[in-house]
Amino acid sequence: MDKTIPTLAEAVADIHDGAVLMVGGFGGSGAPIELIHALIDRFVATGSPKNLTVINNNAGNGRIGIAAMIDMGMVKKMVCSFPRSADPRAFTEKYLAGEIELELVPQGTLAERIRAAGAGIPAFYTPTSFGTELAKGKPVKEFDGRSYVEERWLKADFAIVKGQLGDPYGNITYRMAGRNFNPLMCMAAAKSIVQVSKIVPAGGIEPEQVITPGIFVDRIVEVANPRQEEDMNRAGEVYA
Amino acid sequence: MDKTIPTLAEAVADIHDGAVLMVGGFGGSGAPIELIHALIDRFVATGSPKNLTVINNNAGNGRIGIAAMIDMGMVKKMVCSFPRSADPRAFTEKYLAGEIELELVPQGTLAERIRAAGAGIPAFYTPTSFGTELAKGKPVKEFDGRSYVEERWLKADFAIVKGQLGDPYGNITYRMAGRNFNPLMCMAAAKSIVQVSKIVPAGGIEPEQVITPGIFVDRIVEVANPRQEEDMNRAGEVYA
Amino acid sequence: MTEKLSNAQIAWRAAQDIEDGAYVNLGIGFPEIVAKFQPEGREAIFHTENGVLGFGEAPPKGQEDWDLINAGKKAITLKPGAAFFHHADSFAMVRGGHLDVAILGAYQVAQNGDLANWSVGAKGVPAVGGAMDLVHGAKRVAVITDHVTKDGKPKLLEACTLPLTGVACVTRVYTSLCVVDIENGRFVLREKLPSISLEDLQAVTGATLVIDGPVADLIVPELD
Amino acid sequence: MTEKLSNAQIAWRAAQDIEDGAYVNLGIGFPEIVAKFQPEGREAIFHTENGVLGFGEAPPKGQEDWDLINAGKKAITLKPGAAFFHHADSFAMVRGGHLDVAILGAYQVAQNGDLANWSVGAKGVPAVGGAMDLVHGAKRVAVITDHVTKDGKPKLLEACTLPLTGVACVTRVYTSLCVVDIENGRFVLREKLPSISLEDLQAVTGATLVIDGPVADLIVPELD
Repeated sequence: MDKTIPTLAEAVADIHDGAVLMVGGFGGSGAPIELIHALIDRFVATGSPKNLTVINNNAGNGRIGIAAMIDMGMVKKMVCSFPRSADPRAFTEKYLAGEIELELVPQGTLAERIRAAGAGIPAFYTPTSFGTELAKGKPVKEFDGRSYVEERWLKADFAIVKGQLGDPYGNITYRMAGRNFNPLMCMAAAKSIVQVSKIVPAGGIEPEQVITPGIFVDRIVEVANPRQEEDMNRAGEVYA
Repeated sequence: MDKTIPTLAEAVADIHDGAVLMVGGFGGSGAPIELIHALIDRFVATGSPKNLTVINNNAGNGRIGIAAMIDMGMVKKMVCSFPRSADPRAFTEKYLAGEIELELVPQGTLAERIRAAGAGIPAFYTPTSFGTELAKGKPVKEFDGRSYVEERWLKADFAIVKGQLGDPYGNITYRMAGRNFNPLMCMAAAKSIVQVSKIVPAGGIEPEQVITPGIFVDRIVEVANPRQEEDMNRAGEVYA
Repeated sequence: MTEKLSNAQIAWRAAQDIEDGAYVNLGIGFPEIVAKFQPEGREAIFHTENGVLGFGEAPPKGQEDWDLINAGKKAITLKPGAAFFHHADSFAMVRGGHLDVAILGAYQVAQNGDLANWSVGAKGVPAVGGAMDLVHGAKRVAVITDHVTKDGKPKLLEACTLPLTGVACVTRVYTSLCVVDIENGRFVLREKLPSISLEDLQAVTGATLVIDGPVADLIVPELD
Repeated sequence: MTEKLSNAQIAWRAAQDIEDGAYVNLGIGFPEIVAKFQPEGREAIFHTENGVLGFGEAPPKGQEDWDLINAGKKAITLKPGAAFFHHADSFAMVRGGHLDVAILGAYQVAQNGDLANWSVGAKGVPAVGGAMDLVHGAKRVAVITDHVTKDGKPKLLEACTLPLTGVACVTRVYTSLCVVDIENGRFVLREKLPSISLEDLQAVTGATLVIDGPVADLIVPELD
C-alpha cells in the first residue's frame, strides 16, 4: 500500500466545484498552507474549484491561506466558530457585502459534529448553545432534568490537513498544538489529504504513537519545510 | 501536583458498597489485575465493597480478576458486551441462578456510551442494534432516511485501569492493544485509578505521546511487574 | 447430502473478492481464517475491534504477548505500518464507513439482508460483542456460512426466525454450495457448485434464488 | 466615578480563589491575565481549547513557535507534565465536567446566572469561538468584568438584553467594585470595596444585591 502522492497539485487535483472542504488548523497552527495554495494555483489556472463550502475554526487571516481563497472568490460558504482574526479583511468585506454565507458553530460543537461524522453518529445532544440564538430551530431534549440541543454530524467531501510524520499506509503524527481539528477532519471527510513534513517508511512511526491511523487517510504528500501562516502574515505576504 | 499513591490498598480504599465501577481491559490485555485483587483483599478483610455494578467488555475468565470478584459475591450487576470467555464459570453460574444481573450492550455502543459520559454528551444516535431486541424500549429516530437508536451516556463512580507509563500529573500511556477501553473509562468515571508499570517524573512522557491527559486521572499507583491475566489463567491460578 | 465446500474453501472463495488495499474486519471464529487465503499480490489491512489496524498472523507458540491480541482474544503479530487506538476510535472506523469489507458468520440470513448471528434464543448467557456494530458501516458486509444448519435446515430464509443482529445489512453470502448477492430484497444467485442442480440448491434454500444474469461455476481449489 | 479596581486587580482577586491543583480555562483576552496572579505555593494547570494542558507563560519575543499557541492564538510555552490532544478530546474536558474553574469575560450577567459575552447584536461579523462550550461543564464558571459598561450602564442585571452565551451558568462574578455569588437566582454580595457604600454599589447594579451572610472588604494590592 502506498498512499504517497508526488506533488501538491496532484494531491488536490480532484477537489471539485461545489465541494465541501474541511481545512485543518487553528490559526496558523496545523494549517496546511501549501495544500491551500496548491488549490489556489489550480483555481488561477483553471477557474476551479469554486463555490466551495469551507469548514475551519476561523475564516482566514491576512491575504494568504483561506483568506486568499476567499479573496479569490473560491468560497461560497464558511462553517466556523470564530470568523475573526488579526486581519479578517477578506471574510469581513465579503460577508458584509452579502457575498459569502456563514454558518456559525460553537467551537466544541464544531469539533464534536466533525468527530460524529467520522464515527457514524448522525446526531448527539450537547448542553452547548441551549437557550441561545445559535440553537434556534434545533430540536431540544431533556435528560435527567437538564435541557440539551440536538446537533447533526458534519461531513465533507475532502479534508486537507497538515501533519508532521506520515508513512505510506497513511499513519500520521502532528506537531504540538498543530493537532487540533486535523485528526477529526481526517475521520469525517470522504477523501483526506495530508501534507507532512516527512514521509517515513512503513514502521517508521511507532504503532503506539500514531495519532491518525491510516484508515482515515487517503493521500499524503511531503512538504519538507512547510511555511508557518503566522510568520507569513507577520511578513505581510500576499498569495494571489 | 502529585497524583501518585504509594500502595494498591490505598488506591482503592474509598470504592464503596453499591458503587458503579468501570474495569479496563479487553480479555487480559490492559486488565488491572493487581487493582482488582487489591479490591478483593479489602472485601475479604472488611466485607466491602459489595453490590458493585461492574462495567467491562467481558464478565471475567477463570478464577481471577473480575471472575474472582463475581465468585466472592461482590458484584450485583455486569454491564458488558460479551459475558463469555475460555472459562466463564463464575458469571455463568450466578447468572443462570438469577444471582447476578446483566445489561448486555453491543461493544461499539458500550465504548461510545462511555466516551459520551466523559465528553458531556448525554445521548447520541447509532445505527447499531436498530431493529434488534437490544434496542427494545429505546427511542428511535430517523436521519436522512435511515433509522437510528438513541443511546445514553454511561457514567461510573470509579474506574480502575492499567497503563504503561504514568507521571505525577496523571498523564498515561498504554502498552499495545492494552489501550482498548482504558482511556475512555478514565474520562467517564468520577474517580479514575490507574496502575502503571512505571511512574516517571513530570516531563518523562513526551506531551505528544500522552494518550490519557492527566485531567482524566485522579490516582496512579506503580505496579512494576504486573501479571498478565492470560498467563495466570493458563497456569490455573485462583484468587480467593 | 451432496458434495459441499469445506469451511476453508468457503473462506478461500470469500478471500478472492477482497480488493488490494482493502480495510477488512473478520468476525471472530470461522471468518478469521479468511486471512490465510489472501490472493498473491494483493494486500489487505486487517482491523480488529479491540484497537489494532495492520496485524498479521499468530506468533509461534510460546512467543505470544497477551497485550497484543485480536477481538477473539487470540495472540497476533504486527505488520509494518500498524497502529493502536482506543475502543471508541476503533468503532468509529466500524460505524463511520471506513472499513471496505466485514466478513461475518451467520445462523440465518434473510433475502432482505437481515442477519442473525448472535443469539440462538432465550436460554443460556447472551453475548453480542461487536457483531451488531460490524454489520453497520462497512462498505460490504459479507457472510460466510454452511448452506444449511447441522440438522439440514436452510440458513438462507425469507425472514430470520432467530434474534436479529442487524436489519438489511448483508450484501453477499458465500455458502458451502453457492455465492448469492442480496439485491432489492432478493437472493440473486451468482455462482454455484457445478455438481449441484439449481433444483437441488433451491430445495435446501429457504427463499427463492433469483436468476438475474449469468450463474458461474463455483470453483475452489482443494485445501487441506 | 468612585474608586475602582483595575483589570489586573480584578484578575488578582479571581486568582486567589483558584485552589491548588485546579484545572483552569481562562477565556481569551482579559481573563488570560489571571494566570499571572497565581498565589505562591499553589499550582493551577491551564487548559486551552486548541488542545494543550499544562502550558506556561509566553516565550520571549522572537522565540515563539507558532505551532504552540493558546486559544487566543498567542504563543505559549509548556510546563513539565503538559499534554497535547485533539479538539474533540479538548472539548470533552470542557463539557464533561473535568475543569474545576472557567474564568470568562462578560458583557452582561443576569441574577439567574445567564451570561452574555459573545455578541453585541446584529451588526458586523458574529463570532462565538469556545465561549458557549466553556460555560458548561466547569465546576465553577466565574466572570471577571468591570462593574459597569464604558458608558456607565450596569452589567449585572435582572435579565440580559444581549444575545446569551449560556443559561444559568455563572456562579461567581468578580467586578471592579465587588464580588458576588449567584445563588438561587439572586446576586449575593460577598465582598465590596471599603470605599463604596452599599447604596452607591446598588445604584450602579441592575438587579438587587442580596445580603445573605457577612460582606467582607474587597482588599486588593496595588498592581502596576
